[in-house]
Amino acid sequence: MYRAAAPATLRIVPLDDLTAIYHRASGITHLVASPVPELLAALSEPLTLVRLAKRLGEEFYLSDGEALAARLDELVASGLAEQL
Amino acid sequence: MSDEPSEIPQGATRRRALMLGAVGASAIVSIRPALAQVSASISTCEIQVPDRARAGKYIAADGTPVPAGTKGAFAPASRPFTGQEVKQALAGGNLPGIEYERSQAYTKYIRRLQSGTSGFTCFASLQMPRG
Amino acid sequence: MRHRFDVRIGPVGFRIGSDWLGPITQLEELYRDYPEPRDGIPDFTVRLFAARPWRRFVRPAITIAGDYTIPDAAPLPLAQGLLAAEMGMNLQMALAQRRYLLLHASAVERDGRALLMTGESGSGKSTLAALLSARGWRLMGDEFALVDLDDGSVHAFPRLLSLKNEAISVVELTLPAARFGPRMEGTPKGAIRHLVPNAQAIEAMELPAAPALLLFPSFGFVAETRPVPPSEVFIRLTQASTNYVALGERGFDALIRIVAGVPAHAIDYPDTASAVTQVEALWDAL
Amino acid sequence: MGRAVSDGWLLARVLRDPAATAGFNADMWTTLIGIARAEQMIGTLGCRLDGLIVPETAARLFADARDAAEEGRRAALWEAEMARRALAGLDCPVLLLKGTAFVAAGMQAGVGRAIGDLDILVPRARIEEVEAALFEAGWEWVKEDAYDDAYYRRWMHELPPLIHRDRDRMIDVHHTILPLTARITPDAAALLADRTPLAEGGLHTLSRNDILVHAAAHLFADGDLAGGMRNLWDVHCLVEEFGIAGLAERARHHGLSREVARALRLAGCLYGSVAYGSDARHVGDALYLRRLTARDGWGRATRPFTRFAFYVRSHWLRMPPAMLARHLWIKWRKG
Repeated sequence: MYRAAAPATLRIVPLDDLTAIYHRASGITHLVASPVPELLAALSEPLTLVRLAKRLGEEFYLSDGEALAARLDELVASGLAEQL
Repeated sequence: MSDEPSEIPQGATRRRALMLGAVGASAIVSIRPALAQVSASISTCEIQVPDRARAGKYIAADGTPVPAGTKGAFAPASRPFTGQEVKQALAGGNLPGIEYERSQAYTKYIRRLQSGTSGFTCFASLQMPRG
Repeated sequence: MRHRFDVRIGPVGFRIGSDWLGPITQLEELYRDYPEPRDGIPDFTVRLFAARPWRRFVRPAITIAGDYTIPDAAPLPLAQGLLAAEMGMNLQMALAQRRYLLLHASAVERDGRALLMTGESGSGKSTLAALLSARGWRLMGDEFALVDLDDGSVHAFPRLLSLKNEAISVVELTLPAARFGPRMEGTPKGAIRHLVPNAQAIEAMELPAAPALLLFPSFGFVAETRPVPPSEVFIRLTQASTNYVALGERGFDALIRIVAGVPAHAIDYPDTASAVTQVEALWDAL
Repeated sequence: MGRAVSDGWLLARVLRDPAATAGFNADMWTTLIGIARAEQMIGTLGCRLDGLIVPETAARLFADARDAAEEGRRAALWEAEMARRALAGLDCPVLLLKGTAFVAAGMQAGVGRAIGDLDILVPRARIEEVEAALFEAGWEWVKEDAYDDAYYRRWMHELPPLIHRDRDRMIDVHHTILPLTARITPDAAALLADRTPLAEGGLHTLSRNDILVHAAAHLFADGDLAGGMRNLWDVHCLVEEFGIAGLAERARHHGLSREVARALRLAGCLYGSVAYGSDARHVGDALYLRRLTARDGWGRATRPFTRFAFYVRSHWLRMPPAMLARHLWIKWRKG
């Protein structure tokens, strides 16, 4: 299961292709590209990898499901999401 | 996804493709502190000798960058030094894999780094008091 | 300590202590028109001292320290005492200033609006600031621009401008009447000579200005200007700021305000004359 | 204030009684701020003086110091949280130590405190697993040289320090609170067994009394008293907040009665902790106080001979004589 940091702890400011995110819990600023903002939105409630893919599929075409796990690992490493 | 349109319920807006990127790629850059960070990394920050602005210059025995090929001066370092290596050199040790005189010259150069040059942030971060 | 000099530069008060009289005398002369720290309480302390007692007299070498210190910083010869003091003040700002977002940039003002120029040393931001001040711009500072965390305005920090190598003669020719410090040869950055900001800069140093244009100059290329996209401005400014991370969310707000509100251009220039032309052209186009 | 002092005592008296700043002139404020910064207690001072009438310039500096402490607190708690996430799978007790524990538990001692590395305590038997899990989560060695590394592993009470490759923050993983070489051997099992759970997240702190024992051990049986004013302020706050019921027995159990008693006396002398024998000064206390308060109004370290004496003493306490000789010899050869 994966869960994103609570929305209240995130300041999300789209700049151009990139989005600036200030994470209140860590005090760390992240500059992120798609799909990170979309993943954070989808993970506002805890989801398994499979359910997350399904959830995203309702809204987007997933170009490459293979990379989804890699993006999640990045999110977890950055602290923007937690693996439960 | 040739059958894509049929997947869209009547009246639904066209779905945007979500680019997940390559497995090896990175979608997050976390901002690292510049000079002010007190406990900046001493294992990950690096110092080039000389720095990019003076790339190719040789380093004289007193640490000043001089034109390439200057007699008695040392060629640029083959790789950047990590903060930890520099810290040990500053503490009187030797930069790794380098003979004494060359290490001394490089160390003098690093000591001369001033604010504004890339290496200075690293150099300075080595010296901050740790609470 | 034996000798002491207190001064306020913009909103920031300093106390400088020295084992030697020389640097203090120079500071008193060059900063003679500057005020004292507010309430007589300096924000920061700088110490210039001899690492070993005999080093006060034998090949005197100045060690730089203060409230916030780089212990192993290379000592400077006594002849470069003024430089040591300036470095000490910059160091306190870089390490510990947190009332403002600190941008490593030069700043000039016209009509209450500020032009910021940021880049690594050697990018010519000091020289450009000096030349623009000769053309009626108010000099706000050549080292740090202080961005107010509450309203985003830029506060002046008009310390002595430090001119290096070729820039020295360029500015000496442009500002023959200006006051200069001693020319110091063989410093860590080559020849350095300090320029005293003009009366206008000192008198108005209390006045903040709204940032209106942000430039990233780089020297030694064909004249060219290009707009810089917001995300690149954001990254560049986090790296040009010595205290962005330390400020937390307030720093984020201040930075976003600049990125969203201030047009940004990179300018390459072959010589300072064309640089001034490029800068003022961009300014007039605002 | 009595006579005008311009060493650590000035800071101590103001922390003890903030009202003592009434009538301070500019130079006294400047001296106080210089000393507090040098002792890394400016945040603590800023919080102590919060709400008092002070000159506007000083008030701004103290507000800045409180901000800095708040950001430091945020960063320290985040490091603890990331360590918790990294070790969650191990089902192994993880205790926060020192400053991070104070702020995580919301203790008085943590208010405004400067916090450096993250210090955690884990069972010695689990330390390899912990090390592996931390590597997995992005921590890596701060490259020490071979001698230092061997020295740590053989003799110290902690792993060589690790640093996180992205966040640039260090973590010290301890399995007890004193070097294995020290003449005193605290009961590490008891430290772990009597841990206190933190509200959320599965992290713990030492028991209240063990926190005091640790502070005393760190100060007198290990360190050279660098940062002593801050550590004794910790002791003072802990005593004021939690009292000392059962402390003497606990100290005796760990073999640290002398150190704990001295910590209480000196905290009493400096900060006026409700006097636990602080009025009955012992031989040597005066020398400790002389070392602890060795600062001048420019923030400079003073009394070099006293400082050096305590430096040598700290090594003497950490190592058997023969090993100390070898240690100093190798360090000397390495320059």
